[in-house]
Amino acid sequence: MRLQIRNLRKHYAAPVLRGLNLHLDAGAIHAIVGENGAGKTTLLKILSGLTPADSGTVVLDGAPWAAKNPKAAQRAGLSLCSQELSLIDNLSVAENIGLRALPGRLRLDRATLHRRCRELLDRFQLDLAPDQLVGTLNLAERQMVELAKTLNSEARLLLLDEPTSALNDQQARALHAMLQKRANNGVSILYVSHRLNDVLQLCDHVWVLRDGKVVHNAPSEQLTVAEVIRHMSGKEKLAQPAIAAQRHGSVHLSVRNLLTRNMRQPVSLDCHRGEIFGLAGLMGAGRTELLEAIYGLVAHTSGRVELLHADKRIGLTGVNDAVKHGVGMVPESRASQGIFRGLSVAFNATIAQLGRVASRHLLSRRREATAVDALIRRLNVKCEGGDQSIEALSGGNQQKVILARWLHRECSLLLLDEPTRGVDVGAKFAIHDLLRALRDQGVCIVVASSELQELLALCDRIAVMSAGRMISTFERDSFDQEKILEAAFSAHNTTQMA
Amino acid sequence: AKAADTPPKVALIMKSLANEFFVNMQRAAEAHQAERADIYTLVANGIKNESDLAQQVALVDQMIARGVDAIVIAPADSRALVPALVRAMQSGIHVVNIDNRLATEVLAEYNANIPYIGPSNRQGARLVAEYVLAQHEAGSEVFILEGIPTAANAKERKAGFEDAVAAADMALVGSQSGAWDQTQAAQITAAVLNRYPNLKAILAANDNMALGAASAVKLADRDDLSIAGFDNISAVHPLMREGRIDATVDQYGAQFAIFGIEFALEMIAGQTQMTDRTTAVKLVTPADLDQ
Amino acid sequence: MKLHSPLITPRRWPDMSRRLLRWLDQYLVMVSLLVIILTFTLAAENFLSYGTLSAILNQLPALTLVTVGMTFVLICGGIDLSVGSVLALSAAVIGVTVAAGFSIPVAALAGVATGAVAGLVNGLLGSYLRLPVFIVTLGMLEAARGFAYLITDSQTVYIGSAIQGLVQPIPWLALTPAFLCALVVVAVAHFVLTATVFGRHIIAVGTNPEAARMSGIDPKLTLLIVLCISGVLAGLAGLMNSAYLGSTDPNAGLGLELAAIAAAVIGGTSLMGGRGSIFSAFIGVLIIAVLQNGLAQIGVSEPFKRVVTGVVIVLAVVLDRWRADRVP
Amino acid sequence: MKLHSPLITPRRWPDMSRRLLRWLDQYLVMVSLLVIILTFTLAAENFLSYGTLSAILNQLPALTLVTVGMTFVLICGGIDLSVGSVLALSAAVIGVTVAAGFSIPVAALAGVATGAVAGLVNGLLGSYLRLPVFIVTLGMLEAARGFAYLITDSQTVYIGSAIQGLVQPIPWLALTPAFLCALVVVAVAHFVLTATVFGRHIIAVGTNPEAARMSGIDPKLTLLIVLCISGVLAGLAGLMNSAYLGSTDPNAGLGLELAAIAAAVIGGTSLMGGRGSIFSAFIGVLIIAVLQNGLAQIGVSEPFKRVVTGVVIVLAVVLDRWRADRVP
Ligand SMILES: Nc1ncnc2c1ncn2[C@@H]1O[C@H](COP(=O)(O)OP(=O)(O)OP(=O)(O)O)[C@@H](O)[C@H]1O
Ligand SMILES: Nc1ncnc2c1ncn2[C@@H]1O[C@H](COP(=O)(O)OP(=O)(O)OP(=O)(O)O)[C@@H](O)[C@H]1O
Ligand SMILES: [Mg+2]
Ligand SMILES: [Mg+2]
Repeated sequence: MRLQIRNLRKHYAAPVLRGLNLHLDAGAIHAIVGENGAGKTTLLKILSGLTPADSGTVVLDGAPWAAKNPKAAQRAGLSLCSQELSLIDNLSVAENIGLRALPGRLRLDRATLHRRCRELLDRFQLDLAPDQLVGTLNLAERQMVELAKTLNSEARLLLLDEPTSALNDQQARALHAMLQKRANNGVSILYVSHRLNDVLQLCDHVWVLRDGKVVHNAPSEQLTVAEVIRHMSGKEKLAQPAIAAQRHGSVHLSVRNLLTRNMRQPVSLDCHRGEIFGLAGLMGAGRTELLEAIYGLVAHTSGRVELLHADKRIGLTGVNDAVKHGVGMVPESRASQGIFRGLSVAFNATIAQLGRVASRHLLSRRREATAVDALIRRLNVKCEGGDQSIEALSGGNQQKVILARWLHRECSLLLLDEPTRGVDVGAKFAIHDLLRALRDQGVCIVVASSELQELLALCDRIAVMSAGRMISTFERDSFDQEKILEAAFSAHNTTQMA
Repeated sequence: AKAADTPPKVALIMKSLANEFFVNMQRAAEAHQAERADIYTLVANGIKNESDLAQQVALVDQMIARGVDAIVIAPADSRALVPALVRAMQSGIHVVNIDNRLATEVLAEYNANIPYIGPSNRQGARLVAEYVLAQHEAGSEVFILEGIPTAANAKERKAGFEDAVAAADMALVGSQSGAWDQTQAAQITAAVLNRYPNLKAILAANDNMALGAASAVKLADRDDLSIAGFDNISAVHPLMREGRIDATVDQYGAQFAIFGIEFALEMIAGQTQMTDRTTAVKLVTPADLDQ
Repeated sequence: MKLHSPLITPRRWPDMSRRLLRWLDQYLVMVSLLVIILTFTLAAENFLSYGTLSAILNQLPALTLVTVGMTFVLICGGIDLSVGSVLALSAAVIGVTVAAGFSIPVAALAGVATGAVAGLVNGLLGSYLRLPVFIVTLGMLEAARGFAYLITDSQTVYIGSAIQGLVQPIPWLALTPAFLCALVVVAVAHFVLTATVFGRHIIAVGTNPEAARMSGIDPKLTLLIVLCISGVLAGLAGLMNSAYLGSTDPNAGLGLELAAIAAAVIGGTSLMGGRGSIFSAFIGVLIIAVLQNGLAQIGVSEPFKRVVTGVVIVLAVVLDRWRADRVP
Repeated sequence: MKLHSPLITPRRWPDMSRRLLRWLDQYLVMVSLLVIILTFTLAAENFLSYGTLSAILNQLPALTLVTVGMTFVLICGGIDLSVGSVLALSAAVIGVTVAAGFSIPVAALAGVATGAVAGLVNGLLGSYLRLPVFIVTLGMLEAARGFAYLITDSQTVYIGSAIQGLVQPIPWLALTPAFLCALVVVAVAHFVLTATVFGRHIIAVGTNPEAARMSGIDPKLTLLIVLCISGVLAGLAGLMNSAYLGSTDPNAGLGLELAAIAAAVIGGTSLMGGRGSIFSAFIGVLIIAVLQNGLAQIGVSEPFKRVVTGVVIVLAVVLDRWRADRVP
């Protein structure tokens, strides 16, 4: 399908799209890249009928077209894989995948539904039962299901909004292979991602957005990652941070034989002050489970989690306890566990430590405003000010606000689950810098991430998990991508053989 | 076929057991039964609120299922209960109607004959209203607080009040439903007092509403007003002594059930003479309290 | 590294214990029902009798119909507080129509149509004007009751025995047409919810309306239809109620919305939307009916009845919670 | 085809009118109140009088207190259906305590404590057993009513005029102590919600309990406290009600929960939690009180009262919706 966009404009509280022009040929894969808040998601939302544009023209295969609602867009052959997943927890995997056009006139044709679902799952090498409820899946599994749902249509234009943000490299590669095949059959694809390496590998052409306009576009052979970053940020060069030498302090977090219902083996680990400790693994390896267990969100079946303060050992028993003793966590699922929808940036940033903007339980607006402004500047959050509603921010900027929440609290132990999910490269580097700065102040940081590159660049030590077990730990001087991957796969292979 | 040695079972079905009137009725019936435990056994039931007809019909069905020998019922509605009671009679149960008379035309349609024992609400209302209105000159403004408008006794009492108002040649300025409820009655009275500054008397269709009206009258500082109630519940006695409520009516509600039960026992014993009996109503004034 | 190594480790419960739990899950409500029946059988003579059965069957249809509608609405993420008043209004329409000399079928149709209109108004305000359904139906609760008083002049309207054919047992079946009709509605509704495309749409909208919209489902239309269904069923319940009483009472159905919600929740329907079962809600109706019937047969005092009802409602959800915690 | 043909006309509010709308937004509920007062002034003689004012002031306290509690609970993402019954129960306790010869202050304390206990039970079941609050408080609605009947023996209990000091106007102020108390509660509650740490916690829990938990707020404890507050206020409302009537009636407060929810929602409180204002809810109470009083003064029939009430409730939320849509 051929797509042309001319002078598209959209205004929320401030202009978001400011005369955007873009075109896409049949069978081509084009990338849209840009910093957080550049307007990528907004563009895809307009195309798929989720929100109307203010003005501008969209031409599909030569005919002007405006999407009135998602259904009309689907009928016209557009299919969106959204950034904030559109899955229904109370329906099964198969039903979710087929939801846009459930087979059967009146009676639901379960057999057809399951057959189609299994075909798709097989192609993703996804071992899920078609009748499993989506509510029981973890984030990565959900993203795969969302992708399967998007690809389960005769769409001639696929709109993919950060489809790999929760996937690891293997899964991303599997997806790319499938996309290539679709493109060869004449399907056009718009691909939004912050993973620039992937973008250059997969896509034919790259459109760089900045402040709601296309600032550069070129075939991907003519671009390098560095160039793309330069166009995205508008700055000459982003400082690739130097890797500082590690010199961590005493043990701060001590986990002994921790076990929960979903973990296969007890886990023990020590993290030091002034250390960034990474957790690597494939989807479902148990990193989220481990972090949540440390934080006290899931019940322990055995084992202890202790904080060492000076010479005191403090056993953590639950979330409240953990927060009280200076532990903070950035959850994997921003929408459901992170943000307070409909409330202001200031509310969201200060909620974990209101004591610092209040005296004796009474809030001080002035102190709140100063604190929030400082946070916005420190993290470079793109918003109109502390009073703006959080859901008006782009995904990446929402993530920064959640980080700000814990900066405001001044934690001694930070648990970060996919902290840069959906964050643009520039901001990602900024977050990395920030984490290093915190480490240098003596904060103990535990990071789980599906991007191995990120862990390699950031961490002082990496522990690898596989199928609910802690496999091995690597020191910075012995980091080895091959070995880490091997460890990540190890338990999966043995369970298969067993 | 019942064993001859088990005493007959009598079911008493009342309106809301959340209402003092019916609670006293039940209590009297239970005391009556306790003295005659060898003569009969008693199952007493009421409905959740006075207007839940379906629940009362269900109660009749349940008593049929329970296999009682007689049903003594204070029907929540004079028409809707007839079919269910006819069902009961068809399964050989004796039925006695108390408190609120079943509609004769409907009984006729089913060709049924159910004896009624109870007072004339209309007459009682007229009695108390006449006493209260006699204290005021002709042409004074009068207001009526009705019960739930669908209830038969509410309609009868309203009619009785209206009879008295007409007879005494008073000016009826309005009539609104306080739904038998204290708070609602107080709120309506407060509003009405404002609208009609010369109001002289309030006729309330039950004592709870009279209590509500009395509190609103007191807050508005209108001691000159007369208030009439109905039912003679104990909570109005202090106010009658203070002169804030002028009179009420005792219809000896506690006795209805006993009359009904005795009637039913007679029927079970084989007496077939089934005439209605009207019970007495008595005006209660402050003077009667100290006796 | 093997080529086809799964990217995700399978996590499945051992099949046996999962099945056992699933089974318990399905039948827990029924087990509770049996326990309640057993208790009353021991406590009241003649409880386990044909008479009790037919008394219960007679009072079921109205509550069943209303509960089915309520369950749909709850699963779709709404709530319908107006069912009791709509029942009264449609019963009132039936009564007035018969009194005006029309035949019973015409009157019945008019009553059901009244319910449909009330549901449609709820739906238009609640979904197309995007007002909170709770408030819209609260407004309808007041307004429909008012209209019921208005058209009947606050009188009970006598209909006559003709309409009671609906509640006369069919000789060779020992069931009444009203009850059969309620059963059919339960069966159809269960089928719609579990086995049709529209049923999936209801669950989707109730779970996450925004996500449903993204998938091309129209949440407004779905909610509108579901509120209409609830209105129609309340209208039908009005017909059943008039048939049961042989007359119509403008005070009918007071507080019915709470009974219906209680029945649905006892049957495991979530008030947050997205989860529920028509069949289990029907068992919830049975529990409430048996409870009322049994307590009346024992002849416990009104206060005590209230306390027991309250406690049973809470116990039912405790059970549901326990079940939800055990069976993932 | 022109290149710049806009497919959609731009719709943006110029700054001035936006400001006007913002202003209207804040005062819309008050404007509605004024409109209603004006209507009644034209329709009923003597409406705009000291007498009406004091009649309204006298009937306000109970509903105001209950509405404040309800608004807290709604903002925290719950609902409290038991307020009417708890009011009746605590009034009953007061009546029985006075009848047993205790002094009025002791009785008042006992009444408020009863409310607190009821709230605590709601809170423990609703938050620590994680049962749906709707159902728990529905159970409490039944159970508390039952207990109220039990302890008063279903009788209206006369308390005496001593307690009516609470509703006698303070001479130099023309306001009653009861009303002043309600005003103080409104002011304190408004302050708590808007300017304290605890208020923030309530909003956070109501918006997203999971995220609140991750931020170190205890959602269960917050909900528990809020339900207790609602219980205490319902108890206090029971005291006000007894003072108003000089006696207690175990049937008091029937349907009060719906009136309180209506008042809160008219004041812009969201039933989904997280959004609401105590002050606006108070205006909602005023609207309901003025409406009741005005309709009684005009002397319209019961059915018509119902219809008007229903329509006003729906209109209020239509207005709220309109406001939310216009003011971004
Ligand atoms: N519903 C809304 N109301 C107001 N402003 C909005 C809304 N949605 C998005 N915006 C604003 O539009 C801008 C663009 O957002 P968009 O989500 O399109 O960015 P993005 O390029 O997808 O960023 P990211 O990489 O972080 O996902 C942001 O500045 C955001 O604040
Ligand atoms: N809600 C849930 N219900 C049941 N099992 C779950 C649930 N969430 C996670 N699990 C299981 O717990 C284990 C650990 O999953 P977890 O989400 O911690 O993985 P992860 O390493 O964080 O992977 P991801 O890359 O998906 O974030 C897996 O076996 C997973 O299937
Ligand atoms: Mg985006
Ligand atoms: Mg994870």
